[in-house]
Amino acid sequence: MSNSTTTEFTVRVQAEDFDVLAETEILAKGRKDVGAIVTFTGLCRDEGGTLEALELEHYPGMAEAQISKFAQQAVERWPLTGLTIIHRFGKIPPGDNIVLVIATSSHRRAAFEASDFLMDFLKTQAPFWKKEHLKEASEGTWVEAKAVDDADAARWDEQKTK
Amino acid sequence: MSNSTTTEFTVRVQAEDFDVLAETEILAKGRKDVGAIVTFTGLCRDEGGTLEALELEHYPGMAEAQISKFAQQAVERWPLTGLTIIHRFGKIPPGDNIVLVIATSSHRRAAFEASDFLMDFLKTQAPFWKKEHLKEASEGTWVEAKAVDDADAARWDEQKTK
Amino acid sequence: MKIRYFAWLRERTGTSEETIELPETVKTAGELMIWLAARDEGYAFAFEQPETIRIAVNQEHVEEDHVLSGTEEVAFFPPMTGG
Amino acid sequence: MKIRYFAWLRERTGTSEETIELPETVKTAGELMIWLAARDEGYAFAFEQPETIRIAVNQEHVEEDHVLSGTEEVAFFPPMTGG
Repeated sequence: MSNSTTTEFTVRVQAEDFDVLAETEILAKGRKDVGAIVTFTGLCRDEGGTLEALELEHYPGMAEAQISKFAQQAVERWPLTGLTIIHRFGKIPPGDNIVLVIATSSHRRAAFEASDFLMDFLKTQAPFWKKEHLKEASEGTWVEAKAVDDADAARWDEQKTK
Repeated sequence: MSNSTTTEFTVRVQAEDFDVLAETEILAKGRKDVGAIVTFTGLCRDEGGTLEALELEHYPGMAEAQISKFAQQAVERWPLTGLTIIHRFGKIPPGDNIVLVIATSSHRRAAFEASDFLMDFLKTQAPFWKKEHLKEASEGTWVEAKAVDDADAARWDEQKTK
Repeated sequence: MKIRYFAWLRERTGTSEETIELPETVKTAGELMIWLAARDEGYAFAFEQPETIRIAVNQEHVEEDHVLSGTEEVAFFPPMTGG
Repeated sequence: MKIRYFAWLRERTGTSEETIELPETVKTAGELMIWLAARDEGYAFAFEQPETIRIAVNQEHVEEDHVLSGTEEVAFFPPMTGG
């Protein structure tokens, strides 16, 4: 799973759903150097019952390249033993999965911080756009970027690792 | 899953292994208000092949009470939709699970911060003690508490939530 | 030069991608937005607030003052909302 | 009064739990440690560095100056290493 310098990682951008358990086992099963596994799963919320579906548009090629760029930064910054990032596109109904980040490490802080970091950058730097289709509206509405997500991403400019 | 004020939580202290997928589904399956699931799994490492097993001693009753106290703090501090904490005791070989925290929320920061917070307090405030049994030694050795874990727990004294 | 539009830029221009000949007067990505906005009402609507639009050249984020050679893939899109 | 010992305190005292009559001279958890240390070599070894020992009374963490009534469950243990 690793070369001489940094840990390899897996990045996938796909329409189909993912299997958190199967992806976790790829990183951890049979290994005895993994002390911490953090999984982040992002799901489509129904917004109090008003949402019919989210439509996720992406820029093929650039999406994979951007996610891989941040994955590379993560494996250079934290001592991970494994890293997998999967982001879906297409129409996603409430309750379904959107995004998965799994970071494994010998120690918990690296796994927590790397997955937190990656989610902040997926929110603000990966070329995906969400359109909300509400039950009561014929036209979908593009979700606006949030200032709080930019603020979250900016946290990582300073040295945060211990 | 929730009463009028705060979200309920599940705390278990047990010898037997746990099933991350099954525990996750209890918190998320069929719900459409969960936007973020963070799972933390702590495992026994083999310490470069030297470790035969970890032996986890605990204080029955107090262990559950202390974990529940921090779980209660977490659900009061962050807007969670669900929270499960499971800590094992007994003899655990390398590669096996030790501890599980699952936090679910509408938004990712709450789920990340609550699970991170809980792991810091499980490390330093829950009455569990680890003894290392090495392959090359007849006597086990008690693991010493680490100053870095106290420092991690102290991070939560300040207001860290957004 | 290939140009791609995403999200509401795609909807407003009515175009997901197109190939154009880069005019000699257009030197930068920012100037390309101004030139495109002059094409028709849909393009004018798409580029009415160029300061909110993100630009990628050959799939890398760039600023408005990025100088174009005419052989790149240029993409215009709103702030990203993934994750 | 029930007293419980965990980890290396259990090993050094050779006792996981015992019931004692709280001596009248012992008012606090800290004084109880001193009194226990005087019992025999194993207890002396267990309590040789009382400042490193954590105390729980009725399963709640307390400090050395916690005043005992004689009916509690008192536990002594090293710094915790869970998680």
